[in-house]
Amino acid sequence: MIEIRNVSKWYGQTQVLNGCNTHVAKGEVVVVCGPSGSGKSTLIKCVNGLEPFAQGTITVDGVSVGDPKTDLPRLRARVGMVFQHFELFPHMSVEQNLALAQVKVLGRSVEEAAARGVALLDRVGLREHAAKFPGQLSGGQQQRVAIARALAMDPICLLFDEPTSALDPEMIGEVLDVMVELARTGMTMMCVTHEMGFARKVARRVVFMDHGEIVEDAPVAQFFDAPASERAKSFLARILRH
Amino acid sequence: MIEIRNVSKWYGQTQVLNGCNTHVAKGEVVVVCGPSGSGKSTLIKCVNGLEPFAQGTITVDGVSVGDPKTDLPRLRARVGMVFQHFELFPHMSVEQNLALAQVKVLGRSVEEAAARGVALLDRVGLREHAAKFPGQLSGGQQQRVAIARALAMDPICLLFDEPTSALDPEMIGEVLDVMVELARTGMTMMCVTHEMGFARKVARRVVFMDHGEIVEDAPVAQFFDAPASERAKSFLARILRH
Amino acid sequence: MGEFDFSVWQPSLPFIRDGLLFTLRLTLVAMTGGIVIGTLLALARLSPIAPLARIAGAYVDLMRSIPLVLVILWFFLVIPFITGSPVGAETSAIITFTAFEAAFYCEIMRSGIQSVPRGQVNAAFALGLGRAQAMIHVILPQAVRNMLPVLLTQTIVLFQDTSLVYAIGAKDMLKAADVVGKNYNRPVEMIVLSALIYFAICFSLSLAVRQLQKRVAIIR
Amino acid sequence: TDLGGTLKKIRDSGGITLGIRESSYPLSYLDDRQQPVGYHIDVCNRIVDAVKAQLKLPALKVQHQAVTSQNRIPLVSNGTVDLECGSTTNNEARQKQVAFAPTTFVTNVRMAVKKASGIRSLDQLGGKPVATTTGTTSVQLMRAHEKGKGIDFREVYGKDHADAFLMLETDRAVAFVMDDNLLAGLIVSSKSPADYAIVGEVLNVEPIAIMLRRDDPAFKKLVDAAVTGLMKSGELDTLYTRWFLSPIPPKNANLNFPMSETLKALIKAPNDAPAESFNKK
Amino acid sequence: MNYHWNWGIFLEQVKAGDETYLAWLFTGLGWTLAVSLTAWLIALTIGIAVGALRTAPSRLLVLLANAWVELFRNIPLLVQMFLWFFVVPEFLPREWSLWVKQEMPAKEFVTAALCLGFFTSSRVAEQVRAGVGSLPRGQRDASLALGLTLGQAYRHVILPQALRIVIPPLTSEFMNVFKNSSVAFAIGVRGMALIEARTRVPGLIARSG
Ligand SMILES: Nc1ncnc2c1ncn2[C@@H]1O[C@H](COP(=O)(O)OP(=O)(O)OP(=O)(O)O)[C@@H](O)[C@H]1O
Ligand SMILES: Nc1ncnc2c1ncn2[C@@H]1O[C@H](COP(=O)(O)OP(=O)(O)OP(=O)(O)O)[C@@H](O)[C@H]1O
Ligand SMILES: [Mg+2]
Ligand SMILES: [Mg+2]
Repeated sequence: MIEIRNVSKWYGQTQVLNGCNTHVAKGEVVVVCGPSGSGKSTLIKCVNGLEPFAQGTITVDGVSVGDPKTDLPRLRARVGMVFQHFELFPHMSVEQNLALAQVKVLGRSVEEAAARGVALLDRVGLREHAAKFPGQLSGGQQQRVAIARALAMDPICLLFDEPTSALDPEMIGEVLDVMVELARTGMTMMCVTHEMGFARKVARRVVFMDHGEIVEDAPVAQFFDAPASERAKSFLARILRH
Repeated sequence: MIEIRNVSKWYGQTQVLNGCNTHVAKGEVVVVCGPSGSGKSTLIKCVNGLEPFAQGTITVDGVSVGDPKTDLPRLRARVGMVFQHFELFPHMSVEQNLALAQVKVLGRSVEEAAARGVALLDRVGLREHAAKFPGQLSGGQQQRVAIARALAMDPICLLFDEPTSALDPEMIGEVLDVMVELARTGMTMMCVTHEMGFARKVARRVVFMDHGEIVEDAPVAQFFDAPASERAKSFLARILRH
Repeated sequence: MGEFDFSVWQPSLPFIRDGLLFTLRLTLVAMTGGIVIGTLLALARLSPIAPLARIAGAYVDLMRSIPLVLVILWFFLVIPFITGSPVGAETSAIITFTAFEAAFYCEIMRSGIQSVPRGQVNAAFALGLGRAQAMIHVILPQAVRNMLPVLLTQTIVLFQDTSLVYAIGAKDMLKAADVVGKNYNRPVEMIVLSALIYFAICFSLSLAVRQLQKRVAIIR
Repeated sequence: TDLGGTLKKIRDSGGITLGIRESSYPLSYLDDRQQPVGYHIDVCNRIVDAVKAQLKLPALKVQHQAVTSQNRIPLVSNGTVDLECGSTTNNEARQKQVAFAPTTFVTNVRMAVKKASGIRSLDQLGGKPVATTTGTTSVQLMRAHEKGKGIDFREVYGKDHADAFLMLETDRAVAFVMDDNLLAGLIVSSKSPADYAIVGEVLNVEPIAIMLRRDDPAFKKLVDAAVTGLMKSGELDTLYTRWFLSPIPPKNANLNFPMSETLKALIKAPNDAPAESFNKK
Repeated sequence: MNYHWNWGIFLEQVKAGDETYLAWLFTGLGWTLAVSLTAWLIALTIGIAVGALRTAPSRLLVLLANAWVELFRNIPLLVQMFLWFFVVPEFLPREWSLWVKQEMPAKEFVTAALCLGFFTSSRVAEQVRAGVGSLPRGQRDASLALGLTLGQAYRHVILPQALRIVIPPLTSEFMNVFKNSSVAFAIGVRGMALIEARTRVPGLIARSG
């Protein structure tokens, strides 16, 4: 489904991605982790072309992302993405947030879009909040709306960039629940997250990045029980200790 | 050391603190937790008079905070406080951050203040960063500087408001280490935090708040093993599950 | 002069009203035109096409660095040399004010657009919206709401600046007051009257927009 | 297009634009209905009649454009204004840029003071504030005058004649130096006309005339003929009496400003000679 | 077109005077600079103080500071100039009023600088308030928590940061002072625009009539 081959990227002089290679198969969940600034967000944004990259190729469902001939908006409409800070559109109600791209991009009728929106709000347990504005919801609720918004486009896969790290601890659970449920239904997912519990529960593989490189790319059990590199070991120690 | 008796507070119509009662004895560490918006920050800011309160009394080392005759700046100089977002002064170097209040409030000489600053930077392991500006440090380092800044005033007790919740997961450890070390040296501390590992390790009591009320105020072991209220139970469940 | 005699206010009212209508018309047209053109200029300034951005930038910098009176006069005096036919004072004023205010509204809209977090653009793109769609449905609505107070302040400035049309002999409110003041030899009383009217209008305008802002403000 | 051909322009556009002043009493100013009136306005209207006749355009539209001391010349040059009916002094410098109709009024530059101040002559003004209007050259004339030599005037500027007069009225200035007819007009319409007097040396004698574009012989010929016609027929005398020797709006006050010998001579022998030829010693 | 450009006018002598127009232009430029800089100093001092007061915890102070801003920003500068020059002195006792009107040294200059300064101060205050408001509230809390008084917190922590934020908009306000100083000639300060007007070169004409 997602193939990342030899991708490198520079911001001016500094290299932020260095020959990255990995893939996500259909129906698979892959977790990406690593220290802050290691390039996780950059990598995941390259997958749907939000960030251009200088070298290498990324293909999503057979379509090359870096190819200038690719119709990026169309590709992105098929790849859902959920952000750390939710990025709901604050000037629109929840239902408008869900409907906008369905109507403008997929060309659905307003009624069709509304119906699909309500169904998804139901699925994330927020049906009664349809008319509210994002600012009137808690962080956890906003993130669940953001997931519903991504699902409304009937994506072939989902990208997550630290979906729980801006949340209060008591709300992390409700978002992770939705994500676990998605994984169980066979959704293809690539998640940047430090929620190791989530990784253990649903991920097939963990990709560990540091300084723009993919240092480790291993099945979950192997990553947690016997990380190959020193860097991954000390990272896990720091993150799991407290 | 800190006595909170029957404290209530309103923002306009909405009540955010409702008859709160608790205390922190000298040398004791008390952890405050509870859902978002439950009034934890408000309560802790009442202790050093950053927030005025409508009813009740708070005394710190025998001085009444709510009394209009109290010299608040003087009281605050003796109570250290550490914030969620560090709140270092971004236009001053680390050493200037440490020196400012020592010179302006305690009237120490510039040299004296600098010497004390260096000593404390040493203690939090950041001696070589004295000349840097906050923006040049990682979040964990900034929070350690903020703790050093509070200690520079030789406080009789320390207040913490979610000191680790704005940090990347790998940096939480280094800040908690400093706090644990402080607790071991007998510092009186009142900490709003959701780091339950920290609470178990050093706290004597846990105060659980919900909707502006102190719902539970119990010794650590009892709070974790047999919380009295339903609300505390479900909160613990949500927070410890993932 | 000693004592003031405010009885002159009464006969001046019809002239003040006519002048005020002119002032309001000019403000309204220049504001609408200025915001529309200003927004287009802002988009040009932020566009990845370097020459376009540079031309728009140069235009804005030029307009912002010359006094408005000069622009008004220049336009009025020089255009006939170029086009060969004179323009009326009112047309001239409308065109000048629109062109001039566009530069200021451009800067406001530009910082408004930039004030929308980068993540919002990403989110819009990630949903498959195109550049124009993201701009129209996501960025601009937020930019306008964020910038509402500044847009208002600029409009108040514009409203006050319309008094500068005295330079080309158009008759706005201040001018009308001025002439009545001369006719009745009560210039000071008339200036006081126009000060009161300006204050009343500008102040209620800012109160009104503060209310409006509360209503349309984005809930965060 | 050839803007120089004013007549052609007027015929093509079906309109003529008169430049008017707002406080040049009683030559050109606004009455209490804010309409332009005055001696020079009437003269211009007669010229417009002549234009109508020559172009056979009885329905010619007449527009008014307010002008100031500063912008009147450019506005005439650039074609915005076809005839400037104000209080412009015809001098050599200006003749390089515009043309003038035959002189229809002669003014003496003098000063207005408050009677109570006791000031009667230029040499009493040392160190005192003296008002004048921006864009005019009165203070230079004072410096140039023999009695003004070596005296330190502190000039203050009003943005137009009415403002400058206000300076005198409010004691910001002890004297206002300007064309005497303007001074007289401002005084009669002031709150207490009896408090003021026009005093002192005549600093300059200036021919005042209607202004038009340069290098446009056809139009100039028409204007000259129209003005000379007014003079020959005695109609100009009637207009003069109406504006200078009868009650005029807005206050229905009478200037009582009899015609000077110089102007009488000019009416007998009309010309558009510049100021410099009047003040030659 | 038949406009007769006459750039040589800059070198001609002022009528019956002893300076050239060019020299005169520079005198005018000097006044423009003097008025603008003085006004800018006044505007900064008052603007920062008033802007800071608008964020103070006292309702009365906020109200007064707001009133100041509303008063000076809701009346056109041209009108304010006139009010200061012709109306304000009338409220002084007779002798003072006469002194102000006749004897006070450089009175147009003083009036223009004060008026432009007050006018601009309302805008500076607006920027400063916005700057203070854009700081995280925690910065204030943190300073107070260290035992600084509110005054010290503003002096050492809040204003230095707020001013850094508002410097870019303030520089454009500074340009506005220069541009607005041209309005000062409404009350007769000799300035550049005036001189330009007198040279009657339309390309340079600014205000005055
Ligand atoms: N627009 C930019 N210009 C220059 N450098 C950038 C830019 N965006 C990111 N970087 C740099 O690229 C590197 C990788 O950034 P990235 O955001 O991908 O890291 P991350 O792994 O997602 O970190 P975090 O856990 O903090 O989100 C960092 O060093 C960052 O400073
Ligand atoms: N300035 C304010 N004006 C009005 N309401 C406020 C204000 N500050 C806080 N509140 C409200 O007071 C309540 C308590 O807020 P407080 O910040 O103390 O909660 P908290 O327990 O610290 O939450 P968190 O875990 O999110 O920090 C909340 O409902 C909040 O919305
Ligand atoms: Mg990231
Ligand atoms: Mg809090």
